[in-house]
Amino acid sequence: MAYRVIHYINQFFGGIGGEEKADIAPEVRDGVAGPGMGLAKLLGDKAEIVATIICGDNYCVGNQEEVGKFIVDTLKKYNADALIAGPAFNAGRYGMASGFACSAAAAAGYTTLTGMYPENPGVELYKANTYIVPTTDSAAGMGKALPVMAALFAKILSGEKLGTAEAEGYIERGVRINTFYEEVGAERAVAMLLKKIKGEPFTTEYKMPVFDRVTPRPGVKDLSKATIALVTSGGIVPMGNPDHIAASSARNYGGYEIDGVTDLVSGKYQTAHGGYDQTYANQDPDRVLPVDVLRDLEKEGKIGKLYHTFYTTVGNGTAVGNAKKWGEEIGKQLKDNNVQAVILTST
Amino acid sequence: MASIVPISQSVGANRIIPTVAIPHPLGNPTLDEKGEKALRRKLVEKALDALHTDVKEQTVF
Amino acid sequence: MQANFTAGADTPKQICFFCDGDALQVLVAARDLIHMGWKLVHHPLYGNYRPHQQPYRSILLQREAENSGLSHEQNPTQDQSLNPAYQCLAPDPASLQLIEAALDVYRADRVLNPQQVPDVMLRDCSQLDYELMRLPLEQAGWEAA
Amino acid sequence: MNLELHKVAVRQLAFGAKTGVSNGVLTVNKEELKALLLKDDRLAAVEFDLAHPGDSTRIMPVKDAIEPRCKLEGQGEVFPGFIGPVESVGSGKTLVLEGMAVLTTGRLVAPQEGIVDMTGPGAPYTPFSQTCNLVVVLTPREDIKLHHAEETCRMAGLKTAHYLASQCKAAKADHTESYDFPPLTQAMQAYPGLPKVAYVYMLQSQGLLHDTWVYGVDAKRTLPTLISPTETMDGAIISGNCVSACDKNNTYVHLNNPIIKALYKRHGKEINFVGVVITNENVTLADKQRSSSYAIKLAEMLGVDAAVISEEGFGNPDADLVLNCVKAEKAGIKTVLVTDEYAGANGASQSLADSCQEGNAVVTGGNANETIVLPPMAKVIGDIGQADVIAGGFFGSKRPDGSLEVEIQAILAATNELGFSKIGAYTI
Repeated sequence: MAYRVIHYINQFFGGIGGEEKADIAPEVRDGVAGPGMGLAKLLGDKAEIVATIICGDNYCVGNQEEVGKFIVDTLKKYNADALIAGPAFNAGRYGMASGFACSAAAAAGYTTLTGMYPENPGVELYKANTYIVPTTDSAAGMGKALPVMAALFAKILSGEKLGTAEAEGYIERGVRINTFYEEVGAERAVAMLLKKIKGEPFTTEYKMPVFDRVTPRPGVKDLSKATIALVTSGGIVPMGNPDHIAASSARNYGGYEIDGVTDLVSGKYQTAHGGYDQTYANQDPDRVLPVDVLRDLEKEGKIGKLYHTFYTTVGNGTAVGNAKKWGEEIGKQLKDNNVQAVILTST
Repeated sequence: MASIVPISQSVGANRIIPTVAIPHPLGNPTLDEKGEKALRRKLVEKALDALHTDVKEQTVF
Repeated sequence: MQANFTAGADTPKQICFFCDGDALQVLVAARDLIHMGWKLVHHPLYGNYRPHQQPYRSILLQREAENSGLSHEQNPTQDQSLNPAYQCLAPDPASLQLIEAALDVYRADRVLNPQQVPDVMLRDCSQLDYELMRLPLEQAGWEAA
Repeated sequence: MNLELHKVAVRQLAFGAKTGVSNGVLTVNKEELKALLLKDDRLAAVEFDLAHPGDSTRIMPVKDAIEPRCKLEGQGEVFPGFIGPVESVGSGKTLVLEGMAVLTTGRLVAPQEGIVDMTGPGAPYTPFSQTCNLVVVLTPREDIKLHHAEETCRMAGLKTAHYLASQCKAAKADHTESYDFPPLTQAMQAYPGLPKVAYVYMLQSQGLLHDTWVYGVDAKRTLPTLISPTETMDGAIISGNCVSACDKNNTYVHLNNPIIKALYKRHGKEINFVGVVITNENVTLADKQRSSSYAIKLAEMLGVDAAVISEEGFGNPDADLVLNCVKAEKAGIKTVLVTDEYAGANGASQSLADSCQEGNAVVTGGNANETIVLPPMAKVIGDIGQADVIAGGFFGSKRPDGSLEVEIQAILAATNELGFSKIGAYTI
């Protein structure tokens, strides 16, 4: 008896349109659409794609409660057993939408799987909730992605116990699963110690989280000609926090124009950061983001220019993967606009 | 520019300027406005000096 | 936390805040104090209870007596800037790392609120919290009643 | 120092006229034992019950588990400072009733736990589903302080275990194990080519219901020190620990420390097991710095190449585990850490409340937050009302059909941090 599966794709792969259609609400069509055809063939008699949900990436990311309900209702309506989404490759919002769709279905007890490029932000956000198969960064890799997704999906559906990410070919989800080993823990510990003493390779049963190193850049030769940008994790945002950057476990960052602004004053700027007493930053946001002093230095010719945009997020329990991703994106923005140096302030 | 140097070191920052306190890294509410701006200027100038300097490894200025 | 610890002659000037709400509020108040330079006397996750098992949490902090930075009645989470005695010293890195780790644990779990707890358990939890705080209080100069 | 353990196998328990063991059956005279325990007037009442592997029986909340032992020859008596005098133990001959355990239960404090299921899905998570259990149901007097109530229950368990063993001194051992622990001068020269290994044995010491005793001394009040592994086999270390069931070391696992067993197994073949350093986990930061530095200094004085470090409990002691690890590795001592994890019900949260780069070799007893449904049992011994306020469980963990939905944190020794069981975890 083939498992009944719903396939989730975005407006582009659903043939409705590109960026301009990213705001369409979710709709469902019987049978397969887009990459679903390839998947259906590969799944063969093990599973049948009974319907396809097509939803605009912006709509999904912006209306998660509604889209989540739509997905679960569709799964119920079609009496489905599982949901497969994407693959999204390196499309950021499509990756987040696919991850979210699987997350919503998994929360309602359904088996789920999707596929995307390992650097896609959707991975960090949703890998704990669903299996994700690594794909190339562009749709050119569709031919390679679908067979891997179909094979793993069939294995999960069959209820077979999965091994580690390395063995089965999915992205490590960082989820700890209990198991009963051959030996008692004490034996495993002493055996591991012997390998460590002899310098032989061993696999720790739990990896402590650690950070990597970056090689330092050379100094800026002439500051009086340099454009300097301000970036902060202290959460300084325009009044009202327009991009709703969360007080902890932030999911986004903001970039705000400060041309003509010579001082951050209370009532115009505030802090969105939930990790410290906000009194002092709200009284004078310069205490976190020194715009006033840098404007003086700019006027006195000590620095070439204060870059017109400052970037900000809330560094409070932020997922490391997200912070890394944003750092790369902001860095690229500044480099493309020939900024020579950045002052990073944090609280 | 951060108030807890060991944390900046552990995450791999290469040029680190220790600042005043977490709730107000570049200020101090107990100073008057002029005093606080002077403090902030001193810290930012230290940051510019650090940007100007070549460093081979993580350095606290 | 029952207050039958008496302040000895050489007990440093002490300020006691009771936070209403749950244990998470206690940790947030302690964090704000640590940002101002108060140091933890003990690990904030003392006791082997999970956030959803023990409604009480007490945090003992200390700082040199003369610039406690707080007037007696003030609750740390109220607006500090009105307080002329506001003093900020560099935060102690160890205390900061421990309170942030504790906040992570409490944010990742359901936090038990005293109102949700039957009286028989409330009395025992209060007694246990008091017992576990005995050693830190003694080491900070309080004599056990 | 040499200790022989004379192990008498017990495969069945029964109540009867005379306490004694013969061909695997331990008979217990209930009245005699009750009279012994009720000498402590802080006990209002005591009852006994039996639970054998496979019975449809649940015991909860279990406070401590103790293996019956007594000295046959040699200095002192087991459980020095409580049953025996404070004389040093760990040499001579000791009788062990193997295959059984004394489990103490009864109401002491509301938030209190420790489930042992003798059958069903919960059984594989606790070693005490495989032992024949004499369950001592204790009711301390209402009008005494919590301190005294805890002590009364702890003493009752130790007295019962010692009483049972001392009634079987004449029994012939089914097998004997011999453990040598020579003076350091000899130990250091022995097996010149083999790496010297120590065991850093962290003892829970946070306060009432979180305490451990060494020769009757509260571990909170001690500096780290050396102890012979054979002393632990005579009960030099006993548990006053009721929280939390999955990763507190009850007296049984102190007596049968699996890390000591694993190190002895390789002693003289692959390693030179030169010593055990016991240290504590006090809540104050000053004590954490003092004890971790002192303990690792002792390991350095022994000149060891490597050490196994085991933690007891979670959260607060994670800090001590990291301090011990960092200081050992900085002193050139290679370490393996044995701990357990609180990675959340979905397994995606951070397992420990502290971490260090030096901790690159870790063995764990699995994720204590894994949820399990325990079906109703025909018989429950202890205080079933506990289920609702059980640590690890949550309100409403008892279902209408009588089954319990709890985290394995509530199951006795489920994620034991000495590595007593085969349980562990891996990352998907």
